[in-house]
Amino acid sequence: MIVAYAILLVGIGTVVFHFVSPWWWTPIASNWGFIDDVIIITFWVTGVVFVAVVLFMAYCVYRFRYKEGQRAEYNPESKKLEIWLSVLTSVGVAIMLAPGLWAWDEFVTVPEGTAEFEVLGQQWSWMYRFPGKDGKLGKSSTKLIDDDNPFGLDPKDPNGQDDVLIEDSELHLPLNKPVKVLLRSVDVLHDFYVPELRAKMDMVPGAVTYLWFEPIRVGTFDILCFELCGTGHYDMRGSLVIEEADAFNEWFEAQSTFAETLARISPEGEIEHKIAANAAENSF
Amino acid sequence: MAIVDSPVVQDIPAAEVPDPNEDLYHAKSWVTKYLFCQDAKVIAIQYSCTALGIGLLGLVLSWVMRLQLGFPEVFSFIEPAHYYQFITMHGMIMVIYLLTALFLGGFGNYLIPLMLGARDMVFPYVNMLSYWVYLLAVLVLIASFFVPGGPTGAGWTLYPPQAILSGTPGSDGGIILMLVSLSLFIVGFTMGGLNYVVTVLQARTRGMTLMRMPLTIWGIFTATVHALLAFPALFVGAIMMTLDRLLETSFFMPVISEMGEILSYEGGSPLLFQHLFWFFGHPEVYIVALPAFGIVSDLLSVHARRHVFGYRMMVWAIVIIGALSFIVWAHHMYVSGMNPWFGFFFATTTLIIAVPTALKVYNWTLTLWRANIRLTLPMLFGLAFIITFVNGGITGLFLGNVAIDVPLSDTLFVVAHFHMVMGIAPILVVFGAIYHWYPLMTGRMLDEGLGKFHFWVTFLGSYIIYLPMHYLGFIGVPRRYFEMGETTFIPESAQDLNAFMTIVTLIVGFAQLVFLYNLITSRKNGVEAGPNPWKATSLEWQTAKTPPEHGNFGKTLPVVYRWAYAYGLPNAAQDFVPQNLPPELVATHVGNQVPDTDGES
Amino acid sequence: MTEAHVEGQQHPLGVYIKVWAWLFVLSAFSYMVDYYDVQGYLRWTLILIFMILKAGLIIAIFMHMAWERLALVYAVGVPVLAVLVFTFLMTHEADYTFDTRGTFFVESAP
Amino acid sequence: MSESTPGAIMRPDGVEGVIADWSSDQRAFKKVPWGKAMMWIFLLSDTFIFGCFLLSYMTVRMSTTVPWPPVSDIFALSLGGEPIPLILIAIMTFVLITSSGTMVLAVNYGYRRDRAKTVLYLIITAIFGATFVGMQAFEWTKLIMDGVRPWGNPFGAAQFGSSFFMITGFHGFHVSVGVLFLILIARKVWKGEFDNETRGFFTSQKGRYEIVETLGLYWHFVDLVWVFIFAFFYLW
Ligand code: HEA
Ligand code: HEA
Ligand code: CUA
Ligand SMILES: [Cu+2]
Repeated sequence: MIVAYAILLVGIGTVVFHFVSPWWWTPIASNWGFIDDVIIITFWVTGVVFVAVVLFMAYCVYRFRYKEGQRAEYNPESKKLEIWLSVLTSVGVAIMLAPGLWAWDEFVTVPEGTAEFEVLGQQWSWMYRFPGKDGKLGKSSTKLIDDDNPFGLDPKDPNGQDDVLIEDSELHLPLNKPVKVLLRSVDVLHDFYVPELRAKMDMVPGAVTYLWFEPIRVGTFDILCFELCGTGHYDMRGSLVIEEADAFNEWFEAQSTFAETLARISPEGEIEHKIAANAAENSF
Repeated sequence: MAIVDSPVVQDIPAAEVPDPNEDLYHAKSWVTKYLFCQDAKVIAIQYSCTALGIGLLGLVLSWVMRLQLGFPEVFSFIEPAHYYQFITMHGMIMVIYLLTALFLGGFGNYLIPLMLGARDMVFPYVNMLSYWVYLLAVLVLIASFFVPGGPTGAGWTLYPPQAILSGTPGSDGGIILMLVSLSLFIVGFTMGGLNYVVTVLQARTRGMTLMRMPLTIWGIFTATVHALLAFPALFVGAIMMTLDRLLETSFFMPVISEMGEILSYEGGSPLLFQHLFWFFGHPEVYIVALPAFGIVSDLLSVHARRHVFGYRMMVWAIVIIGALSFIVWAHHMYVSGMNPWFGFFFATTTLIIAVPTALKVYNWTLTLWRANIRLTLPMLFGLAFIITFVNGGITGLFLGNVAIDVPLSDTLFVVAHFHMVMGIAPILVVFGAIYHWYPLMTGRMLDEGLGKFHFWVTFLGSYIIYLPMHYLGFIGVPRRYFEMGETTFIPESAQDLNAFMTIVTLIVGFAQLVFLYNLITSRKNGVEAGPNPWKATSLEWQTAKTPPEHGNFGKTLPVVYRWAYAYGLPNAAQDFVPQNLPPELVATHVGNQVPDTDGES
Repeated sequence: MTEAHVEGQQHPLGVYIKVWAWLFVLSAFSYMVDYYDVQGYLRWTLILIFMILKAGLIIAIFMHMAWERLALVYAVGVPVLAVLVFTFLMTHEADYTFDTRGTFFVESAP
Repeated sequence: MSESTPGAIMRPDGVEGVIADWSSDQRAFKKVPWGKAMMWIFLLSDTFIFGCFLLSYMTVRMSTTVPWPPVSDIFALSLGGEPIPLILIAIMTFVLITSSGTMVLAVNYGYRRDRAKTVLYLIITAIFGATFVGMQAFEWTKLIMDGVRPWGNPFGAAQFGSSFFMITGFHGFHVSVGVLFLILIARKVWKGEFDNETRGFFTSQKGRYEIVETLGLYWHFVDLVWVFIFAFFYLW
């Protein structure tokens, strides 16, 4: 008896907790609301099954509890029932899977003409790089990294000269402009995640990964590293400021380019300052 | 229904092989009888005690971790590096050295020969070696706590490059000992695993067809096959990582600039390790789950006094889950930066696995339908398993559905998922199984009162630890964070919840000590169990003596006439019919055991 | 060759000698592929064909698989598919890595 | 090839036979002794190990942007002035195949209870095996002298050396273990331990001629793995 009530209580308690708990999504700030919707769908499908299973168990424990001399029913299997259950479960799976795959397709397919920028992770800080007027990021190599060239950019790549380098953990992005984030790491695995954006991806040394999103809300958000990357993992933070285009441009103009940093290092050195004649429309 | 219907017994075919092990090897001295013993039952107990012992260490580590999470900055002796070493060791110990060893080395060794009507494993000597190599692996693991730099803090997933670079704690000696210990574990396990598999396939008694085996054996058997095929990937990964660490080869290591210094590596692929690890890792979680599936089916059936519902479906589900779990591994890597195309493939296979699993859940509950349920301790643990497993399995569906995993991956939601489905559900089965088979192993019952206390505290306690943890995951609280520090998105109340979880953890932990006390004292003081106290049908309860002696059965091996679930047969004299009760006696026989297996008679 | 099933696996020596000879020949062929410097798809196809033939002969005759009951053959053969799936997927993974490297990185020493 | 043993039922063949065997009692692999069943399952597990080694090698080779060294030139050997590509490897391949051939003869004579010939062929197999390992050692030495190291080499991608040493090393280890067991078993056969079923010193299980076949399986497997290594590492 007590056991049946306890099971009932656990089932009901779980549902009640779900609805009254103060802990839920951090309000979203990107275009990935659809992911949240898929979660809600999943909650309904699985929640119904969970409640059904628990209630059924509670009933069985109450109704068929031990009585001396009583015999259980002998009825080893029922094909019909099992087929029905398989079909229903498969339908449940399909209802969850279809929107999930659709959302994934959106997630990995970056729309044409999306502006790119790069996030560079290293133990245990963040840096960012924007393409200059030409809209193109220069090539890089971890081997080229040194104090004067923390991004490891190729000085010979003309695309890289006007790249805007931000050696600071604060990142600014303009509102309502889709961006593709290229993720690069120089040492170990890291992961770029802003909970409000819902999009995350690991950064893998020796490769470049990506994600994309469109900021839809102004604000300042935490950037966290979400892949265990050593002792300082928990302390690898940054901040993301999403602001109106004007404010963003003001911030952006104040940053220096690769060529400028090179020039600062060797003022007398010849630096070819190539700016693409027609700036691509996908630049910042 | 033909296969399972027992009143109409098909002919028991004549013996193809006469009792192949009747000339058993008999130990000559104390050392070979109790220490270097080749009897599977003794090896089983050695395995179990070692596994529970090291599990206790894993448990203590979890308390320390929880103290840090619940009350950051209070325990100043816990430094970030320590914290990472603790979670790594906690995860690794629990998954591999406790659960894998306990289910396969412990329960497998004890139950396979007994439940199949064999006298021992097929290669007792290799079986014995298996335990000693396992012990060595455990010792090496423990040794890593004492080397300079301490044990590795790379997370139980041991991802390179970080695992072997200096930014991670324990990258000097710790990681190497970890890899060595894992390799030893694999070697030792392989020796045992070959025994379990061959015993199941080739050493069953007469009448024991595969489709009459108790589900316990099916679970352990499939898990062992899994392990034999999945551990190689980890083994290879471990070797390559050892080479990367010691010889500076570049299997997993691309060009790396660590703290401003360019290392000598070039061109390797960190993702390769992740694939190898999860090609092992996902089957591994089922290695932990399948024996639990099997055992819980038997616990539910025996104590509900009813047959398992849909036995054949249960068997096929185990086999299908087993097969599928070799092609779902990359669901742990949705956000690892792998080829994006893989997401579609792995999400689909992952969710398909839910269908056979769901059928198992349905069949467990349907076993309770119109049963005659005795709320004994094993039954309680069985019921609790179903609830926690469904809860944890369902959250697996969130994670498996690739797009949803994007925000949830590496949050506490994942931690909650796998504790519910692995850290609680199978652990509950372990407890249920111990309460169930302790009388067979020792001849005495465990104390019921202490057991009830243990059950309620453990079940309700761990449920309320992990249920709310999912919601912290939704907020976006990351896993493997030493402390959260200042954030803009985590409310104050989250920290209160963390403190609450820590306190409950300590209470649950206390209950485990009560269990340990029960385990030790009942050996002397427990109520005498007598033969077959639970009135079960399977062969392990039909031995001449309780606990069974070397050679398990009397002069002749039992002959099996039916499946292991003949409970509540309408025309039988009592509500259970042992597997080896000759058909002509079904209507008349009363008693816990079948008469003529009583050894010397 | 089924008549000789009296005690374990006994087969006339002739089969073994023939297979042995074939293994020599096939090995020689695959060596020739390299010796005559065949390149491109033809090379890979030839290597694979000779490899599969050799492996097949060893498994079937030397390891007696051809005479075993199918129960054993399947039990050993089917799980190997998992490795093949793994390998297949890893070709795509490696290609993908290679592509990102080519796109974003320069190959240059400091 | 339905076969009948006294007292056993007729067993169907083909796929039906699979079902019949798997649903029978006592044993799923009919007439397969425990040792042989164990060896097959072990080899399956070992296949996964070598499979993982080879696919790891494939992955690193395909993902590095550094060109792969010219394998066939590196393994060339000058015989009489002219460098002949891969010649040593070719010889090693032939040695291993030959040993496989002698092994199969040993198994055969074992079943015929021909003690002397069994021992003879076991020993010959062991000698070929040892020769193979010796040539492997020579190969390693040569490569090391050419400057190939696990962590790098002058010819191209570093993964060439690491994969080479790791894979051939692991294979060579298998061969060496095999040679040891060949000698051990040859000794047992010679002493007649399989004829009078002497119990093993450690295992205390009876000696039987099946053990020769079990060992044979292992040895052929080692040869089999070499077929793949030859194709994928040396020729590809
Ligand atoms: C015993 C161990 C165990 C088991 C059984 C499972 C079962 C499952 N797991 Fe879990 N998992 C782990 C242990 C386990 N897992 C561990 C240890 C990790 C983390 C490792 C780490 O990173 O450290 C992990 C992580 C993990 C991830 C990666 C998360 C991430 O890191 O981002 C994913 C993603 O797909 C996943 C999915 C699943 C799924 C779909 C199942 C399914 O098999 C579940 C199937 C069960 C059910 C579905 C419930 C029963 C069904 C019903 C009652 C019917 C209702 C269903 C429908 C209507 C369809 N798991
Ligand atoms: C089976 C596996 C298992 C088990 C049982 C547990 C049990 C527990 N685990 Fe753990 N845990 C893991 C597997 C497991 N864990 C893994 C794989 C990780 C990931 C590591 C990583 O990130 O690398 C992890 C990580 C992990 C974290 C996350 C750390 C982080 O990411 O920052 C936390 C935090 O709360 C935690 C807490 C606990 C607690 C409180 C318990 C328990 O206290 C829960 C309640 C206890 C019980 C139900 C009793 C258990 C009984 C025994 C262990 C037998 C003991 C023996 C005797 C009594 C003789 N665990
Ligand atoms: Cu960077 Cu964690
Ligand atoms: Cu998984």
